[in-house]
Amino acid sequence: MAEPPVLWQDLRRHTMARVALGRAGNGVPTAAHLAFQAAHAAARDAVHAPLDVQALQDELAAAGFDSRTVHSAATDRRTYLLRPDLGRKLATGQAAILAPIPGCLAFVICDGLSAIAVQRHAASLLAHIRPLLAGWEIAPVVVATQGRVALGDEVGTAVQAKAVAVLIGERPGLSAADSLGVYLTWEPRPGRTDAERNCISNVRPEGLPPAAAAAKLAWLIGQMRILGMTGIGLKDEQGVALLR
Amino acid sequence: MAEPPVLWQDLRRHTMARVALGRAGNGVPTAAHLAFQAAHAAARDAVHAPLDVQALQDELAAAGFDSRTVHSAATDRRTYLLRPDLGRKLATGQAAILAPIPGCLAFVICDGLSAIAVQRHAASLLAHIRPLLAGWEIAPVVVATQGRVALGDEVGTAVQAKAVAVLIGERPGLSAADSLGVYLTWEPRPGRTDAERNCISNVRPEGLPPAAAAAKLAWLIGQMRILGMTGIGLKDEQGVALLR
Amino acid sequence: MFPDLRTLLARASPLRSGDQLAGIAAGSAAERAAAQYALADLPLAAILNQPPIPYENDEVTRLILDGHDPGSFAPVAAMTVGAFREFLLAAEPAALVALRPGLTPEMVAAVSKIMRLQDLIAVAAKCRVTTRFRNTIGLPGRLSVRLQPNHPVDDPRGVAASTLDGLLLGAGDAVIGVNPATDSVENTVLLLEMLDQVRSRYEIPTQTCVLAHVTTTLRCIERRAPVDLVFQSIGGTEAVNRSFGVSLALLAEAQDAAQSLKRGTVGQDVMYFETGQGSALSANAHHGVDQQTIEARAYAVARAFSPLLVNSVVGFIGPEYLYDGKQITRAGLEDHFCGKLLGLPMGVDVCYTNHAEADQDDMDGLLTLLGVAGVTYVMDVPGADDVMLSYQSTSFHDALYVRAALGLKPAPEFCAWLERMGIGDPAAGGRIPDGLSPALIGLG
Amino acid sequence: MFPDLRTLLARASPLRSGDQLAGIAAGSAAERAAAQYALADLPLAAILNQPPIPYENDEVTRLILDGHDPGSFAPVAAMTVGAFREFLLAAEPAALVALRPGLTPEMVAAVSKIMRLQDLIAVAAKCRVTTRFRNTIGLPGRLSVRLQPNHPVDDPRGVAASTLDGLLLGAGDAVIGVNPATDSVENTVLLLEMLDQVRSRYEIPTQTCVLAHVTTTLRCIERRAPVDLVFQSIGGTEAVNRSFGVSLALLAEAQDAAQSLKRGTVGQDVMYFETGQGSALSANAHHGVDQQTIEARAYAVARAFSPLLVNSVVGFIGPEYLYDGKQITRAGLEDHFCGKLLGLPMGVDVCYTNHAEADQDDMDGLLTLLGVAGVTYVMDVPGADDVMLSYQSTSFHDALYVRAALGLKPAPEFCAWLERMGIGDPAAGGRIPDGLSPALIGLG
Ligand code: B12
Ligand code: B12
Repeated sequence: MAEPPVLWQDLRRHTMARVALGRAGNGVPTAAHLAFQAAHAAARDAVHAPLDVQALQDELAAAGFDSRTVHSAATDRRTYLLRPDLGRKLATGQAAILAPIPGCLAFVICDGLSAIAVQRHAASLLAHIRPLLAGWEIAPVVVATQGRVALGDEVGTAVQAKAVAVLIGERPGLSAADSLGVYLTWEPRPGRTDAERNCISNVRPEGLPPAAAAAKLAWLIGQMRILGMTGIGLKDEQGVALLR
Repeated sequence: MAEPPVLWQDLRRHTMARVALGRAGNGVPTAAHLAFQAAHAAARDAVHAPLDVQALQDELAAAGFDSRTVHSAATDRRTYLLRPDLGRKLATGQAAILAPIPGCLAFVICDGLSAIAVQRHAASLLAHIRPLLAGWEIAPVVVATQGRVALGDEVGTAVQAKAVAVLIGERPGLSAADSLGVYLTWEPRPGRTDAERNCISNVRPEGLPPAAAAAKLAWLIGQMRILGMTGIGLKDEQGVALLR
Repeated sequence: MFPDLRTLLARASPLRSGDQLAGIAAGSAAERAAAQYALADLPLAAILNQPPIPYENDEVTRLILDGHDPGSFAPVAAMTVGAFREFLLAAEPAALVALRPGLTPEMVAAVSKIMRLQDLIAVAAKCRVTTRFRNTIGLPGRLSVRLQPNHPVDDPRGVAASTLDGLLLGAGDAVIGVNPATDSVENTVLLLEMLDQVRSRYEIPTQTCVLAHVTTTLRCIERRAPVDLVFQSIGGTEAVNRSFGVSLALLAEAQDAAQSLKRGTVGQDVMYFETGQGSALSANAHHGVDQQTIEARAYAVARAFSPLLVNSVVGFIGPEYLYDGKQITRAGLEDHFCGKLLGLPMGVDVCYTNHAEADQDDMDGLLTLLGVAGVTYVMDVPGADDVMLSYQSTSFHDALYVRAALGLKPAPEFCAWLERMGIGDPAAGGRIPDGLSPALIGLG
Repeated sequence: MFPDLRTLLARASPLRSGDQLAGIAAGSAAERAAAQYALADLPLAAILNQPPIPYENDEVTRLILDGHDPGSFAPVAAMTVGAFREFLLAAEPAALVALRPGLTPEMVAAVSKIMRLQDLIAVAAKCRVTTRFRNTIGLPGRLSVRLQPNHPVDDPRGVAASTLDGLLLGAGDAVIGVNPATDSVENTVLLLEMLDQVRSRYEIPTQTCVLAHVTTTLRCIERRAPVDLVFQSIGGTEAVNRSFGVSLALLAEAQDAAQSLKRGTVGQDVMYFETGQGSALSANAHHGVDQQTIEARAYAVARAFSPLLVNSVVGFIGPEYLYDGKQITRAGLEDHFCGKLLGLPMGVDVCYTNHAEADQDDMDGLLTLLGVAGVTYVMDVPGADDVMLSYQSTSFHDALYVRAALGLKPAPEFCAWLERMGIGDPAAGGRIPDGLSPALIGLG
């Protein structure tokens, strides 16, 4: 164990949070203020960065996943931001693209609020989880643009999946614009509430790395099959130590 | 003279201002608050009401004025509000419509910020001033849409006027949305500053009625011709009593 | 013109994106003005008699109506909403306290809709609500702060570092409360133990909390983890609470469990709730009622459990409910007003996300206005940047600013502790006072 | 990246429509952030040496540079803009007073661009500026008010009625000042006489003013009209002042003329100036400089004439310069900060027009924030509706609100007068106190 910090700024060793900024009167020093402003500008841009669907599909193919693309009923980014109801629905005709595979496990990748997150970590997470899913038939991965979490319910219904895992870009923050969220839903169908899902959050190298997230998701999927449910009835009791 | 007021609310006899509202704690009573909100909604609508050009031209014709229509370089209302520079310029090609009448007196009617004001009072003001302008050759009245005060400088240049009077809708207020302003400029040409103009403001029945405004404008026009200038060098010294 | 109370309330609401999304907002400023006129003329009694969500269908409505006290209501029973606004502006603070059990959230929401920001501020400033666990929160002249030391993987050292940073800047008297990245029981227990260790090693007169789901916290209590407060997100309808996985019965169970631990020293207010306009609509659980009225109903849920802390997360949920700084500001002051008038120890998470049209200037404005309105507490994250939840809330520095600008202090017990530890002197040259040695809390 | 100081200042400015109209605003938030970094690294001395409008071409630049005091500048001479911000946040009030003659408006504008609202508030609150004519304006714990009793045709009875309404609600200690609808000498004299009659009949320790053009006021002085204060709109360049029909020489002449009347009792500060972001651009007199920097330069004009009162008319000019409530709020706090730091008795006309995207909530917010920032005075029109200028400013009630919310009082002499007259008791049942009998001022 290193020397304990005696200087305030040593706290920075332990977290990426903006600790030990110093003070100018009661305010933050100029450098910290400017860095914050610049990060805000970058995060706002990240919200609007589009998903390169083809690149993602190529990566999925390289990892051995077949994929399909769909889009939600939200036609553009502004609509997406103001109309979550549309982001939860497939655009007309899109459900027909998806062939039913009764009882399968479906993965849906949604740009969500950060296409960057999805671009960077979605394929990696799937590549890591693949070996851990013995006994499941896996539907072709659905890549959805302008999607919300609940879009997985419509997709899951269309492919007649037993469960759906939605990989979605979380809102970009000042310190990380590439955080991925994973939402797992047993017997997906429109009308499921969030109390009936489980969530794995902050998936990214400086958070929960994709490999560890894959392990956790696999654990949840296993428990889900045993309990026959997801949501508040399914508690994550995988050892914490594994992740640290 | 009536009894002097002893009750606060009697002050209302003397002004249309929102006096004697009463108090709820330190705030305004609910009725006054709601009336204010409703007036605000109405005033905002008034800003966007369009000018009925044909109706105005008909009225001008009935008062014996020939008229021409032009529009400024601001293409729509939103552009007009954000681009005063465009509201001061004629749209391309518009200057050519106006035939020069060297040494004339030109009247320009602009919708400005209140088409309602112009619609209600502009023709009336002109009808009243007509008999008072002996000795002036009067150019056909120019009806301009999406115009600012300084548009008169371009129009005046085009018709080679000795002076231009711009009748323009003033910003709608909560208590009056039909207030007309008149701006008089000697030897108009682009680049004139506001210090080189005279202004008559609040022309409306509850303000300075069009007939009185016409008298004042005629007085200013007379003085202007004597002094050979408008602006801060030309002080309005017409008797006040006349107006009360 | 307005078929029912629900519609009238929606049309009279100041503009916000969530009501537009729900398709219930007024179509124009003129329509809104007309609705406000109609609403102002409505008797409070009519609101009591016409719950916007029927009694039979919703346990929140039943809670509201069954708990209504006609005696306390009597002084305003004959008033219209418009007269009620005038009454509130003119009333003495004591009269407002007496009124609380007689008010329903719908009455309070209704009157807020015809109030300007200054009305919301002036009336809220007259409402003080005091609560207690290990210190006293909500006294006049005080502004408390939740220290929010989140970390993307709940690393205990990272959380401890942010906690210490906050303590060194005077934060943490409302609660030291972590949002867990991982909602597992084991992880939650680990964080609870770490926070309790920090608190006890430094002998801080405050409380700690891990904001896991209530069912997770219940399991932690079973495992004898050091649970000071039970946290839960709640909403204003039975259906939205169901989508959150909670019910009134579950909350009551959790309150009992936490109180049975008897960990409070100066009081036993053990519940901590968060709310926020839009969550019911998001869960399609709004019954066509506008989001601000639903939000006020969430306060009726909260007050049934005498919470230590309640805050709206106002700008957190997203631009689909509150579009920009203006809507966030208005909603923040509405929420604070409604909560206070109903008798809650109301705080506000003065915040925004990067997909909303807002920035630090908007937050500085709202924070200052809430300070003038007497807000009970605000959040504090290091440098205003929550590295786990990915949004911007107020920072330790922001709290220093607003306390200095308005002459406000932390809770008295916490103030004394800050003095004792020698905290707050920026001239100390960046050395950490001995009493707060990081080694004590395992930071090596 | 930024070719010159002018460009750098413009790109670093927080977004506003006027700079977009001028084509000089940053094209994106990222560009703005880059400019703010560059600006923060710029030495203050570089700003002094690079006036954005050349010395040769502009008498305002000459006034600024000729009046600059290197001795007062010394403590900050070696600082960058970024370090200057930190210095301001940490400084004691006295240090800020000593600095005034060493600061140029461009330095002050530059630092404001890298400050958040809370910085603008916190620093301004440390700057007190006291001025005197018939009472003392700007003391700590005080907030003064200009009573603005405008009337669409300058009817003396109408003006008197609004004046009395305001006095009954405690307004008028900064000045009782009428904007004349008609800018004629005769009309101005008539109004001056009426206002002086009201003031002397009621023995009010305040000053009166008719806000006619300075050349008109000079003629009134020649005619021996009772002129307390000389009003004039001013701007930050020689050219915009020319478009207003004024020059530094003309203002000096007017100051001399008014001081020669010796009408002040406790002081001889006789000038009253209004300014506002956008006027220079509107007159095409901005030299490619951003509107906020030009505005700060107007304060350099003002401080040369030791004014009794200076206020920005912030939201008055229109949405082409300040688009919405957010831009108006930011600009209002910038203007107040810059004026105060340069040593002016800075007030703000907290206002908006009906073609801007703003409403009463925005004004409540700005008014409250300015109150916290220690604004010297605000405007007051009956019911917030100026029936002559057609815009909404703060009302008598608004001033009551903000004084109560923040514990602020009118100027001491005026406070004593209010007491003496028995004003301020809403329980008086709407009867006008005898001492203020309307008959005394010709209201029959
Ligand atoms: C916004 C948000 C909320 C909002 C939801 C807003 C809304 N629209 O209704 C509110 C404030 C209501 C909320 C509540 C809760 N949340 Co939440 N929330 C978030 C946040 C910040 C962003 C979500 C997002 O952007 N999703 C992506 C967008 C593109 O898709 P979306 O379809 O719009 O998002 C939906 C889901 O995110 C869902 N949702 C939100 N929270 C949670 C939590 C769980 C467990 C589930 C299954 C779903 C869910 O709500 C949205 C609408 O349906 C995340 C953190 C993050 N950085 O992602 C935490 C997060 C997902 N929430 C979390 C938690 C714990 C909760 C609560 C359980 C807290 C509590 N004790 O009550 C509650 C209840 C959730 C529920 N069952 O509904 C945790 C989950 C931890 C975990 N690994 O399980 C996260 C990761 C944050 C944290 N660490 O504290 N939340
Ligand atoms: C906005 C405004 C201003 C703004 C100008 C904003 C800008 N864009 O630059 C500011 C605050 C700078 C201003 C200053 C002054 N104003 Co002014 N202003 C107005 C106001 C409220 C609205 C104007 C408007 O909407 N016009 C219509 C729009 C559609 O056209 P526009 O082309 O955009 O408007 C131009 C003119 O209005 C011009 N302008 C503005 N004020 C004045 C004053 C005079 C005398 C002239 C000739 C032109 C002028 O500025 C605009 C841009 O060029 C009017 C009152 C009203 N309700 O109309 C008073 C008003 C016109 N102003 C008035 C006065 C007295 C002045 C000052 C002389 C005050 C002083 N003592 O310094 C100064 C100097 C004016 C000058 N010579 O430039 C008086 C005129 C009285 C009279 N009958 O002569 C009015 C009627 C208000 C009043 N009663 O006090 N003003």
